[in-house]
Amino acid sequence: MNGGQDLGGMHGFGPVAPEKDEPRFHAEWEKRVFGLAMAMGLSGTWNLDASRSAREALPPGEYLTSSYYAIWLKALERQVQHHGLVTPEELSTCTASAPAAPVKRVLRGEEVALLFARGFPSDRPVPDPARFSLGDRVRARRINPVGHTRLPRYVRGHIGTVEAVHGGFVFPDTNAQLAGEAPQWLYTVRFCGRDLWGDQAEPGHSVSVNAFESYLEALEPERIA
Amino acid sequence: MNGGQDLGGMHGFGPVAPEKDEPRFHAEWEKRVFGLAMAMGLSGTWNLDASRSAREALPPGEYLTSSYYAIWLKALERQVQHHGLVTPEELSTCTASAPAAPVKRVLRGEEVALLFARGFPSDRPVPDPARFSLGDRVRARRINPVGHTRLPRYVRGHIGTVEAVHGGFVFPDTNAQLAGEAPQWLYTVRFCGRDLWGDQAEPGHSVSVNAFESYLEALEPERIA
Amino acid sequence: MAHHHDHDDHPHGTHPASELSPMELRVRALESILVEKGYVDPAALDALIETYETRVGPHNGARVVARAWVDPGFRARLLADATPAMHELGVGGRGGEHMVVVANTPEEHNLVVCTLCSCYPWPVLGLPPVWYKSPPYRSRAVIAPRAVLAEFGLTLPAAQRIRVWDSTAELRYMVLPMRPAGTEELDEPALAALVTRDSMIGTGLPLTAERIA
Amino acid sequence: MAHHHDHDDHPHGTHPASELSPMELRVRALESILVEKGYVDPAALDALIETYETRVGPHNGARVVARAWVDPGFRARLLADATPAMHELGVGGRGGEHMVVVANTPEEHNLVVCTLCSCYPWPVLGLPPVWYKSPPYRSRAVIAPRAVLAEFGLTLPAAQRIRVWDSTAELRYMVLPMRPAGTEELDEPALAALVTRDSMIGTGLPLTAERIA
Repeated sequence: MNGGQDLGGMHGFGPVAPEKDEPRFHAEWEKRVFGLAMAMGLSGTWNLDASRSAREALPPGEYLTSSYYAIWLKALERQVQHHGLVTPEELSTCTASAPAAPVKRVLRGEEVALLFARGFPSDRPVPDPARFSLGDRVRARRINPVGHTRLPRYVRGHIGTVEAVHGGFVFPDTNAQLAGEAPQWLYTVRFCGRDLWGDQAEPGHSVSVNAFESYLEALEPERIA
Repeated sequence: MNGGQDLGGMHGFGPVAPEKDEPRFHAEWEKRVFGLAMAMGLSGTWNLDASRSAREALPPGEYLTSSYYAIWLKALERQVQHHGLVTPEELSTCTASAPAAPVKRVLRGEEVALLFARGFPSDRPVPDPARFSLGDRVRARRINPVGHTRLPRYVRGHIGTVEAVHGGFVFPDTNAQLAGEAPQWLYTVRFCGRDLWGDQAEPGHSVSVNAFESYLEALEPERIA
Repeated sequence: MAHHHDHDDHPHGTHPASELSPMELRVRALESILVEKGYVDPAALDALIETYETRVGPHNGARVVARAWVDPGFRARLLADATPAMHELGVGGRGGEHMVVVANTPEEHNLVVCTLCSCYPWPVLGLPPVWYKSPPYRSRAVIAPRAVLAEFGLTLPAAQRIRVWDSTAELRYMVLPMRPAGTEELDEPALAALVTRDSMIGTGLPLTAERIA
Repeated sequence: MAHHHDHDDHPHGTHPASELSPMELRVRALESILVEKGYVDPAALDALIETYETRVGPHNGARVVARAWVDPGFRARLLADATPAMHELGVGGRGGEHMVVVANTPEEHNLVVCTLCSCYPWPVLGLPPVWYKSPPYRSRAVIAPRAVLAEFGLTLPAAQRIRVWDSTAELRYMVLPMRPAGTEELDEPALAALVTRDSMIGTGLPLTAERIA
């Protein structure tokens, strides 16, 4: 979605402000939100793409004025309610009153070390051969889905070069809607900075994104008639 | 600038919410801000484009969470300080303490009716002939100026048709920086909705923008090699 | 910007008359400094507010539309060059220096927006409503105009195309809606009473003769 | 999101220990409901927090970099297929399932960003700093990378190109910085001590041997 999260190329946020000796968390509640989001993410009720989608679905003004873990919290509160795990009344009264809904799994403390050391790979076999090859010139499609997507606005419509073919990966656009992993070939596509941003852009840089196959189209002359 | 003001095509703001029997102003202070901004705009210290630029220069999160006249107020506060008309101390103490700076004119009450009935045309002669003609296919340039511009992001890089040639007009990009009116030919360029937004877009609509000549380029095949 | 008033201003009612909101205080401070330093004439301020609060409004545009409905010559002049045509009716001024009128037809419906700020034909329609200036409308009028119109209760035939006009320069747009059926008997003032503000932005249609009767 | 904590959370100090902030209360409520309903095992919560607060961090990435500096075979494997190469050093896991390592050269400097959220190689670098997740960095790393690097005090030669890597899928990037001059005598642990977190994101360079000595 073209939401507050799609920040590439925007102006007006001021300089980057690194914090000296920054702690891992800035408040106790940030730790708890982090842990709760990770634990609930393993309950099998939703997936990582759905969580990203829930975060970016905050109204843009709210997204841009909320701290990072505040965004996580607001999204998690929405998700547990949306999936019927927690009722609005429970959240407002701070008390569990409705019966628990079934979840596919509950992450146990003793599983954490092994599961997180192993990770959760998202590569998947794709039966069809890759449509694009190393060195191909491709155009990022002009899509504007209202749902989750991982093709940022700033590359849409632009022409780049395939510089890596990575194999099949879970497709976030469907997975975020819990509509299936529908794996696709994943590419790295490199764009020239001047092509993306115009002749007034900083010289001498390029930007590479990871793009799923359906985000790309073969180069055909644009309809000019 | 690619700021919070460039809203065309964004998602996530929710439905339009018309207000029944909406008053012209929602609070007394809104009237005063409106009047102050209009009066100061005629002081000759800045111009309309500069005021738009000051409003959109608010950090995007602040822009998107401020009400309309709150944006006007914040921009006006910045402008009077930036131009040395009011000091930060005066604003914080709510008291005029520094000597007044010269302004080119002060709008008098008795002038308002006539001046505003006549308006402030922004058409200007342009010596050179228009580069584009009715029916020409043109591409909106991929520019990303950090300063004020009136070419919205959503048309950049897209191909449209010149459907009107309007004559010369003050060029906002330079005028906003008080760098001269530098008038340019102004066109109306029409874009097909599907071209702008992709095949999943609503069918059967087009979008026309008013574009200055330097926003447009003649159609040449894109560099594909 | 927020379309509901949230952070910076307090709607009527939250502050009793005897207590000023932080925004009222902030604006009063600025006003008093600007007046005291001689940059602003209080009489000009009053005249500006009075003009735009009470004088200009969609009744001006409605007169223009009604005239175009009854006078084919005027209609032709209006569509060819709107600014002088409107001057014939005494309509014009700040924010309407360069008017463009776009006519609805059975094949094509027009919709006006300003995605970058709030450009709007002040002398023709008055100051714009909050929704016109707010992100939900500005963001979606250009990408999902049918969905936006549906939120106004307006569902167009699928075959009727939509032309969206994004006011990105100093041209200002007014939509000339189609004259409702069954209004052959009405005179010009009665016709003007059918013309709503939204019908001149493109987010509505004129009232029908039955609605007004 | 705000890079300074503004609306929703209260930094240390504004609330004495005996008084909980609204955010602490809100999070406690959610946690207690989720635990009470059996969705969350408190031991899992503790283990997760402990893992990411104390175990993973840029020291892991630094070991990888130092090994690549001293072992050409490892360097070749790392650049060809980073995930199994890192596993040789016991580095990997959640957020590092699909690693890509990009090597700086005198001709080309690499910079990693996630414009859409906060993708970052957790098991290699730990959780990302706030600036990495914040609009100023995410918006400008792709459009004005030299200006961003200047804000980190890093001015590259004009002839050195910049390659920006926007982490838009599940691949995670680590920059392999160039080994600083004058470090021929240092052993692997001493080299690792030169490798800063920012040098593995691309917003910095490794410390020089003098800086550490």
